[in-house]
Amino acid sequence: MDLNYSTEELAFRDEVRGWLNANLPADLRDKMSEHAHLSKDDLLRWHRILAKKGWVAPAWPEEWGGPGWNVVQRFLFEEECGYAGAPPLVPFGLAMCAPVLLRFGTEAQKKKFLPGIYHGEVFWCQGYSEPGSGSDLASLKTRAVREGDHYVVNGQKIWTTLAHYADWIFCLVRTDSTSAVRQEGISFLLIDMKTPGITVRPLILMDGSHEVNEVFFENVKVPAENLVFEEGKGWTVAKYLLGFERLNTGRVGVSKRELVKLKSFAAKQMRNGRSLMDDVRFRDKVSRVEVELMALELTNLRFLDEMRRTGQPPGADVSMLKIKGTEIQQALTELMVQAVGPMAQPFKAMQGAFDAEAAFTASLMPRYCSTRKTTIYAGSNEIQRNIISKMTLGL
Amino acid sequence: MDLNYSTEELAFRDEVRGWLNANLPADLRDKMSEHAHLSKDDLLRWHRILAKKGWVAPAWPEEWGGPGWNVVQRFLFEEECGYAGAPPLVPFGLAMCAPVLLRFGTEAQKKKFLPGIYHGEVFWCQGYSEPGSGSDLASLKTRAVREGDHYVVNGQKIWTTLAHYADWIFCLVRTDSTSAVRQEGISFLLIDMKTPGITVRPLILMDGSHEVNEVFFENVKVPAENLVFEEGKGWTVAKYLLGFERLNTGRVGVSKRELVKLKSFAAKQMRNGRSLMDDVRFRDKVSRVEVELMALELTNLRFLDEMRRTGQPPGADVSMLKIKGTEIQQALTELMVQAVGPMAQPFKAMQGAFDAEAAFTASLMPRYCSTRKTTIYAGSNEIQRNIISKMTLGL
Amino acid sequence: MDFEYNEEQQLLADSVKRFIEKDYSFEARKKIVASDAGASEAVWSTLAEMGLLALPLPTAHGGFGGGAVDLMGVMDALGAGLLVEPYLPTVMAARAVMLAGNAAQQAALLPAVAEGKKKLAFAQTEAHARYDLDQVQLQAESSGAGWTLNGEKRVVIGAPLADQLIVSARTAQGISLFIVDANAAGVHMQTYRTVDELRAADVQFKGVKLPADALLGQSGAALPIIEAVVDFATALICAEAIGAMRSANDATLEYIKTRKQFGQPIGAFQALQHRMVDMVISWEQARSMACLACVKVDTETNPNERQRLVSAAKIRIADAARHVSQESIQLHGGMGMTEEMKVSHTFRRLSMIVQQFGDADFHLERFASAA
Amino acid sequence: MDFEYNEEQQLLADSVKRFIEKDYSFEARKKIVASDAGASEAVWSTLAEMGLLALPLPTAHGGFGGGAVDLMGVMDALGAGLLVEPYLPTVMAARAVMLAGNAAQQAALLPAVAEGKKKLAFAQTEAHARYDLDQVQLQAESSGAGWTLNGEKRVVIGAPLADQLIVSARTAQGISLFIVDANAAGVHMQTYRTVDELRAADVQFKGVKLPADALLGQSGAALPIIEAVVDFATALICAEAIGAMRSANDATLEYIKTRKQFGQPIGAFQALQHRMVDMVISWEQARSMACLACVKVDTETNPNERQRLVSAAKIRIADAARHVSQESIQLHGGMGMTEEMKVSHTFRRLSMIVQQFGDADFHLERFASAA
Repeated sequence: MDLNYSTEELAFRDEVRGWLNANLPADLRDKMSEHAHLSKDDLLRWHRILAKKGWVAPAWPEEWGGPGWNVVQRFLFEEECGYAGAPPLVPFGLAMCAPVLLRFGTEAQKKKFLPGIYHGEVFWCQGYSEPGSGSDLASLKTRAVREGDHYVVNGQKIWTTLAHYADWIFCLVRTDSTSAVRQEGISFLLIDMKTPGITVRPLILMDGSHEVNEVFFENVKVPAENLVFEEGKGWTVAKYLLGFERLNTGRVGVSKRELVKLKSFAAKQMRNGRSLMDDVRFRDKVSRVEVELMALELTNLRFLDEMRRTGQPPGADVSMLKIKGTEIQQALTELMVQAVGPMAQPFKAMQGAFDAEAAFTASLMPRYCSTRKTTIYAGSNEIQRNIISKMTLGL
Repeated sequence: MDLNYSTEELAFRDEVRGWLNANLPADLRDKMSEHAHLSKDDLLRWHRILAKKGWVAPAWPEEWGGPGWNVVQRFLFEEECGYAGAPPLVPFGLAMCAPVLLRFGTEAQKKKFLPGIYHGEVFWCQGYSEPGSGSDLASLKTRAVREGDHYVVNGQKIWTTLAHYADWIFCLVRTDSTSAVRQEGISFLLIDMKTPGITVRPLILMDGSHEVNEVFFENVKVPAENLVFEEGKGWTVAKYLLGFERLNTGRVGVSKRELVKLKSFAAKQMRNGRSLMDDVRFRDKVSRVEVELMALELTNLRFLDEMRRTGQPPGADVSMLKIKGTEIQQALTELMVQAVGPMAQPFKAMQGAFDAEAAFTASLMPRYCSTRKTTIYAGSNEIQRNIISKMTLGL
Repeated sequence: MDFEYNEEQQLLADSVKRFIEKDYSFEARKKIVASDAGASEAVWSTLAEMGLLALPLPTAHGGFGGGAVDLMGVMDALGAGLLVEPYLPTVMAARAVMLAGNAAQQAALLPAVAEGKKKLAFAQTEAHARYDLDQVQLQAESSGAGWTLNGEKRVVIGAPLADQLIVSARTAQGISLFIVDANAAGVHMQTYRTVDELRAADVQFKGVKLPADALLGQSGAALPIIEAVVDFATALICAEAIGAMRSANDATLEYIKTRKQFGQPIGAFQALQHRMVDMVISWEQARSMACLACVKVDTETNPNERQRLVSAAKIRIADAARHVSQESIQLHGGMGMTEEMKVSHTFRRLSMIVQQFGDADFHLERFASAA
Repeated sequence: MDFEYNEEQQLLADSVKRFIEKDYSFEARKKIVASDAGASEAVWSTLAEMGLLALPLPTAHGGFGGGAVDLMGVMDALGAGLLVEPYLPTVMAARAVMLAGNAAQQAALLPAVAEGKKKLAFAQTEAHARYDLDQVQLQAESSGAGWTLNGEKRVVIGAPLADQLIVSARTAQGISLFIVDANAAGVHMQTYRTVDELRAADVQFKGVKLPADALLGQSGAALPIIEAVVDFATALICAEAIGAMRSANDATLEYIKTRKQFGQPIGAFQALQHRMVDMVISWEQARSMACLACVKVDTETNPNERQRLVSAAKIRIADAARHVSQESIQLHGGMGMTEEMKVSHTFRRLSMIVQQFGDADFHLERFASAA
């Protein structure tokens, strides 16, 4: 038993860490640190820096630009990016559309779409959820009817993250509504967001952010060549993606960074000349989260070790990492709000702007609000428990 | 709004308190305080003292010996008994069989059984649960077949509290197994425990106590006159009892007493010259239980006030009191174990006896174990949540 | 023993509830929040007409002499409606005037408050004081017959809307309270919207000159007054939380009954049922403690015991508000996250109530110390 | 990075697991517990034959030089089997001899332990010390060439079965360790069964005369040794807890799959499913921390950092053991409460592990102080 990375792995980590230190633009790091809004340009700028370095698509095969890393290296890279406070890489193209195309796409589709994804030239979003479908994905209603050499799409998607930035959307649509099994008759379509008939409507979340959208399709004509895999086999595609190797579901690197911030912020909060970190009540809460995070990191590495050993994808274990990881993320934002105390209430300056400190403290409560979504999205934690219950426990 | 008892109610409480002070035998109070085993004689002694005073059956009509108290007085009496550390009044005769007879029994049955219950001459137990039935009472399988002027009973009951002390048992039995609705075809029978064919087998619980039993019936002949209400209508009887006015489901008085004991015990546990009650971590846990108990007392009084106002039985509200009350009881025993720390481990002296202090500390962990049952018995807390979900929330 | 409102309390609670349902719908509130002032003068007039502003004031100055119990049903209804007008700040400041002010000061302010002609704010919190009421750094220097104020108050709810501020400051004698015109020379506000849609400000006092009669009560004698005002307000937000939590619970119950997934309402899933039950139990327990807090700030004459019981209530309300608010969002799924659903606003108000006037940790300390 | 046991560790873990399944069934254990000694000599011999007693001892004295990681799979299997023989006390005491004893002392004790011919116990806890290792009141006075012991130790697990006790005592120089024959004159034991079916004793030392070579290491220098021994043992009970929790989880899962209510297995109810999932997650997280603790007591050379990480592990194991033990009883319903179900015994052992060598509060303090 050896909980440490090998010498080679440590060298790799140091290389990544050193490179991130030198190449992560300070303004982007600061924005991340202040929980500021990231513009499309911010996201793409970081994407392109990584693309230039050849590190933007760690899971891709080398022929399409992947760096040829093993699972541990990929995990390390993702954790280091999280810990460094690098902007997230928007996953819809790199980690969702691309793997689907690599597995199910035609050569023509690969050639057409993969380079644009790799170089950050084409921004993708994901059209899965629909009003009323929630975690019950197979209940989707958006229809695509084949008419000659194209499909005509009608329906609505919801919770479409960054659709307002997107050039393209990949969608699950119903091409056969006669099938008795709901999972059948679903197809996987690639749709250009500039096609007439598409309307994007913002959904403002309670932290005031515009991140998700509703997307409406009204007689949208999609060339038949944009069908991925066979008509009616979209569920197979979607399932492949859901089971796709996810390595850092626990987001340990990000939480480690937030824990460091929490401790240093709380240490500066004084009461009667005593730091909040010397308050047993507060400190114990921080300690329990820290211990939980230590455990999660090891659990994540254990699963990774098993994955490397067996060559099998992690399966329902990922659900566990998602549950614990999101609980930790939420606990950290909540403790930050508790740390700032009565100063947590201000939100938006009515004239002029907050100074830097006030802007930071004003970002804590919205962040707490925003982080509530982590236990809801990407398969709510209730769904994750259902998965473990069924897959791991056989209940 | 007035959270205080009226002058009359306070006078009543003082009367009860004074009387308990003067009449609760010191040896019984000490046994309760040390969580010692209560013998059948202990239980009956206290029963008879109350019977002599005329306070043993607060809910009975005056013609059968009830004191004519209203719901608040009855609540106060139960709470004061709990707070004083009086032995429990075994409910099977007084609070279960008797109300059933008063509502459904014939005059002959009332005359035959009620005086024996009142004076503590006949010890009753309850034959409801069966192996495999648990909280699903209606699944019971014990059969009673009518043959001439008697029933022949075959089957098994489980979790039969104090059956080894009992002279009589009241049972739910199946008299008609052809009915499609499981609740139909059940009858309510009174059975003399001395009848041939009855075997009582102890179930030892993990605290080492013998409190519950299995009771086996093999061709047990029961005179037909011992049927209560109509044949096949036993479920109506059982339901009446389940909905019967229960006032102190939260057992606030008992928990208040245990809280006082916890605080005084913890105050004497020293570490580096500092009392455990000055340890923020421990004290906060005690405070949270104390606050929860304050809230529960008020919630209980609110429901009582509403009951008095509307004349309606409390319904699903009782489930809430049961859930919170048992959670508090468990938390208190757990904190007591935490308070005694490394000394919690000893259980049973192998030769000689523990001294008084060691005997007390050795009783804490068994009590913690034993108290786990409170969230399981009398309708597990899961069943209570189902009841609230269905009855109060309409889910 | 009587846990019901009396007839007058019930009538008032019902009328406020009707007002919220009829005139202060979530849509109406949205417009108010989006307005420049962030609060509605029309609503304020209605509050005055309904007698809500007069209610807690002394009868000698146009009030009805009501206490926290009289306000309980009102706060409950306002909590459910998420009222953004500065009712609580005005009540707090008026209570300070009532407890510490002389007849002239009371006559100058309270009748105008009762009639809805004046709004007030209570300026107490400072940068590094957290929830401690005795941490006052703002300086009031005696200058000639009057006083000069220098320093800063933070997160003064309602300050941008107030005519007068009641300000705690440190004199040579100790902690004191002053009446300050909101537009007095030297008063500077950085105004903002709070997360729960209230208007508030950080207020700087730079050489603010005050007349002698700006001092409320004795110089240096204000701490017990401030403690009484904040305990009173804490009891009121406990009642407000009960209304807000009921609103969140009702919305969640309604949602899980109607929202379908996998072919049935999600409320048919036992895991959600049990969690919904726990939310309701949290609420019932909190409600009991809100009653206790309101009764005790009205009747308990020993400040130490009053503080102990108010802290007990706030511990339970903080825990319940946290539990109910988080679960209501989780059970709503994505919809609960959106600005357009009322429950996301109830979540924010409840999240702030968790901390307002002291979080559970603060009150655990006070509860244990007062025992 | 490698979370698997090596081949030898795996083989040993498997053989212990087989031994438990075959020869240490719940029924077999019941008989042992009911016996006069409360422990089986035959089992002890088997442990010796399997090499478990030699495993943690130095190769120079008949041992295999194993560390906590080598013992991890063993403790896991013993935890699942709820072994009542005094394995851990013997390992702890032997470790003290190994860390502090001179060659003669080691030669006198350790080979006999390795061969299963001697059992030891570690007598450390005193009446008012709670979990503090530096609270030692038992007096060791230098008398002539030797020492005289006066005082009392509490809850010495395995003492009634031990040949020798390793006893912490205070000399003029400070905390020290002594080897004491269990049957030496002046040693008096009040023996008892613990809640988790172990044999233990409160041990009085009344003028117990010891020779000079009873002192382990330097007089006054034992605290770091005791800390190392207890950290080592804490890591081992973390591993033991993993086995016990797995056993409780397996039993519970099996129970809810087979137990029917309302016409279906209770495991079909979603509320129970989600709770079962949370028990499994608790176990996985605890398992990670048990690995950490075992690795660190073997490899971490900075005592401060070792203590910090062992405390981190114990916090998580205490929380998990509490959670899993309580839920396993609740999900078993009444059956779990009975003496005849193994899970009620696992519950008791886990409940004691929650507190053994320090409860979560104790380790939260140590974790934060060591940071």
